[in-house]
Amino acid sequence: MNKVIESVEQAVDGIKSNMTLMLGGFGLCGIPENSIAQLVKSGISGLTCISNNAGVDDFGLGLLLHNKQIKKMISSYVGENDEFERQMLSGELEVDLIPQGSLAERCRAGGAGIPAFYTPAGYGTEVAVGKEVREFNGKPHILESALHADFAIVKAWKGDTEGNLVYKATARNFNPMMAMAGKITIAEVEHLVPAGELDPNEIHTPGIFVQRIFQGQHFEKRIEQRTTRSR
Amino acid sequence: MNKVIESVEQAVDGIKSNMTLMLGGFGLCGIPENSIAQLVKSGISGLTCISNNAGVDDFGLGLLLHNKQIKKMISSYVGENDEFERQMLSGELEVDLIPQGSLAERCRAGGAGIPAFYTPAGYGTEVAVGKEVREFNGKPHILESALHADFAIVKAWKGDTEGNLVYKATARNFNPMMAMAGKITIAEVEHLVPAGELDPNEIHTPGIFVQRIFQGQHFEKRIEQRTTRSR
Amino acid sequence: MGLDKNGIAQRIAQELRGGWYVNLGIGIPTLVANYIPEGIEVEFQSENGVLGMGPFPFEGEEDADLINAGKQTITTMKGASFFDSATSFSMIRGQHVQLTVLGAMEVSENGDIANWKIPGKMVKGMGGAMDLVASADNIIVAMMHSNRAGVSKLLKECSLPLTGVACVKKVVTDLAVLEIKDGAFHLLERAPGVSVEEIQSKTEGNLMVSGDVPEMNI
Amino acid sequence: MGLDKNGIAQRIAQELRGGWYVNLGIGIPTLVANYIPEGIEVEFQSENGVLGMGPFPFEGEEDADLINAGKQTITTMKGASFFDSATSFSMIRGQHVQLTVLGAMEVSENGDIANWKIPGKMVKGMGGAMDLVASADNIIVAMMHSNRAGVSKLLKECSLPLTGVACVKKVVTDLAVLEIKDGAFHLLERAPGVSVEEIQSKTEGNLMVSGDVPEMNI
Repeated sequence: MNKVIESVEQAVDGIKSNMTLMLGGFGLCGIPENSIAQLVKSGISGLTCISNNAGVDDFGLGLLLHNKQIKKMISSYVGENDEFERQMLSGELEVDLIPQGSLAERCRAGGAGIPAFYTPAGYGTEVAVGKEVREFNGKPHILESALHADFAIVKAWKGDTEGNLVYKATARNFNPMMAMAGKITIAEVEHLVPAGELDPNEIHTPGIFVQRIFQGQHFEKRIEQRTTRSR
Repeated sequence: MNKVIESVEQAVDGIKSNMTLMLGGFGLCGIPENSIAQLVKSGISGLTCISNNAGVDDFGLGLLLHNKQIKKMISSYVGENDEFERQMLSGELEVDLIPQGSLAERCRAGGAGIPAFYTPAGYGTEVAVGKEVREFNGKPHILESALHADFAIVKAWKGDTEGNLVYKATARNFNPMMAMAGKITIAEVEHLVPAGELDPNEIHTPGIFVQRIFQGQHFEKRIEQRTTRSR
Repeated sequence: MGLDKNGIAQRIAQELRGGWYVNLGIGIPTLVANYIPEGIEVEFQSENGVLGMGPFPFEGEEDADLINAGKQTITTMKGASFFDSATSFSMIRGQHVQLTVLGAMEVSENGDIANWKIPGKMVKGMGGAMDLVASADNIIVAMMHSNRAGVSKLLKECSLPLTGVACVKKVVTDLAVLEIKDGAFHLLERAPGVSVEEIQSKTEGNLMVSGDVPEMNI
Repeated sequence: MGLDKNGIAQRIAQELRGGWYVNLGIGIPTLVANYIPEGIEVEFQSENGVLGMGPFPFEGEEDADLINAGKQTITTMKGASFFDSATSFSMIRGQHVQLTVLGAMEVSENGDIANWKIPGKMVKGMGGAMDLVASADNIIVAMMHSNRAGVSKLLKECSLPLTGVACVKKVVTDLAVLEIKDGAFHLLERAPGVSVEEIQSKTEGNLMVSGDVPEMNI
């Protein structure tokens, strides 16, 4: 089943104002750069974005924030972005902060048809407010629900025409779970290859979870904290 | 961290009568042949075995059944085993049948620190008896709990000295989730390789989930239904 | 008269749409793969962990590590992928599979299905059937209209232990294609040469017939 | 007097045992990796999806696709593996990680910890901290005994929004090693040259001192 689309314009076709999006990546690592740039161009607004982080001021989701296209962020950590801080403190931006493991599991649950699950994370904190608490094996847990998105946008290293994806190193992060949880999942890849070229044993995201795939262009792959040692 | 042990005797060391074991495999595909053979030799009994199937009369878990070493089976499908039928109908063997997807997810939950989750599978059937029912998005779901095991025994294609595992084709099946859910996880592999030989990107089960790994011998890899087409 | 098993499979194959991921159960459903309409591309999922199943292997090329949910040796198509059982049922439970075809012992007029257990006889287990029927939006049951004793399998209520509740949307039997809605079997098509009266007489559950019922195009 | 950050890290490193998988938080905890005792083999997990983290890369060898949870470029050791965030937190929640070391703004005598939010100021988010503290059996907090204003961070009750409840077992500060049990900080060791009286005066929570308290061996 050929899922290949020819352009980033086609990739984001159908994404409208006030929709909920999931965007893969951890920090700036493994983010769908091409699609984000296109969303900035599109001018749509009122977006709810589910993403572990919110980019930096001039890259990643920071670009959409700067343009005031985001109404609400659902994230676990947003500490690298001044514009984010400003919009949040001024009340322009709604923010839902979720423990990172719960965020990952809630995306997976959304894709896996699990409407809710119990986790110990956040018990006794403000994250637990309004949530059911139940003890299992003498330990309190809270009930967390599945997350879904109108569109999930992920970035992979390699992908084939059937939508099968392989990620590289820690650029995998949230991408596989989000790919599962989008009503429509868009994958931008560094290397688009013919079906049959990827070893079926080594595929991280089976093509069934992907509706559109395209060859990304000019990946900047910016490094947030360049740490090195001397030789 | 070197997890390599030298023999199948050492592999099953500490497995005692009346313990709960998880055993990977689907049918006879991807089952830990060496470890099962050693358990048969060991003579321990009263085992609770969590395994999708129960082997056939003269191979796989069927060998342990034949020897009356199993007190209880927790499985999704056990239709390939006459001795199983006899023991179940005579009441010698306790059987807990679980929908296959719930079985997989309950093993994963056990390994992932999720004590319970909701699933639609089994609602309105005898599987739901005694279980909490709750509606999500207008659809009834039942609450299923995590499964754990004293020992999980899995079989992989390749493994390294750190316990990292790679499975082949559909021999993967239940092995990765069970590897997560054992207090002690034993992996028998067809090819034991030095650390660093497996691509970190292609590892299916990270070594953190595996406590013991050994080079299996003489894998029979029996085929249950040999279906072919003519040339 | 009526269709044989291959005829049932052939009729069900007409329901396939291009781009669908499909899970075929054991028995008649497996035969559906032999009748994919020309120009339609579908991909088969097997719940033991493979997407993109191909035909059986040539003799001598069987791989013990590559089987389907019926434990049969198989091959894969280009673009196939392997995954673990939890991921496989994430596909199923998460409704990423567009069509599930499975057999049944009984179906009721409200869409209940029984296909895994006969009390007092051998219980083989439900395998993945309960997950499939509870999750799929689009379930077609493939079965004979009556059992070997001549008793209807399309009932007011199932007598056997249920596999799932109110989940079957369509039934294709040797005699008819029926849609289940509003607590009734709606007769959509007749097998070639089979009369509405015969179908009526062999359907215990509430059968709705409206207007002329066309013959299957098969 | 007391230890500097490296001293705290060095003392915590003495807690490591061979064969452990360890998650180090940002700040002082990161420094622990520099003081692994000889003959002890441990493996570092980073919650963004890597097991077997190595040192920073040589200049020019940075890989944008290979970072730790602090977004720093890293390398991997032989035998490393990569995985997705759900699997990563399966390791953490499922207690497959034997030791978690993290910083804190406040710790209470019953083991509560606050380290993610100061009301009215910037809220950066909890990241993986809530999952880590709620799940780990073995949590060591690395922090200064008092904040910059000289106020104790070892309290009867945390004043800041909590990250987790009754979860911290051990605290290593610039002044002391303390075990938390039965609703009190039990003084195990003093930093070189630091008196029990000084520790007492800088600990707001219930401090238990029994017998002679040895100096850290550092």
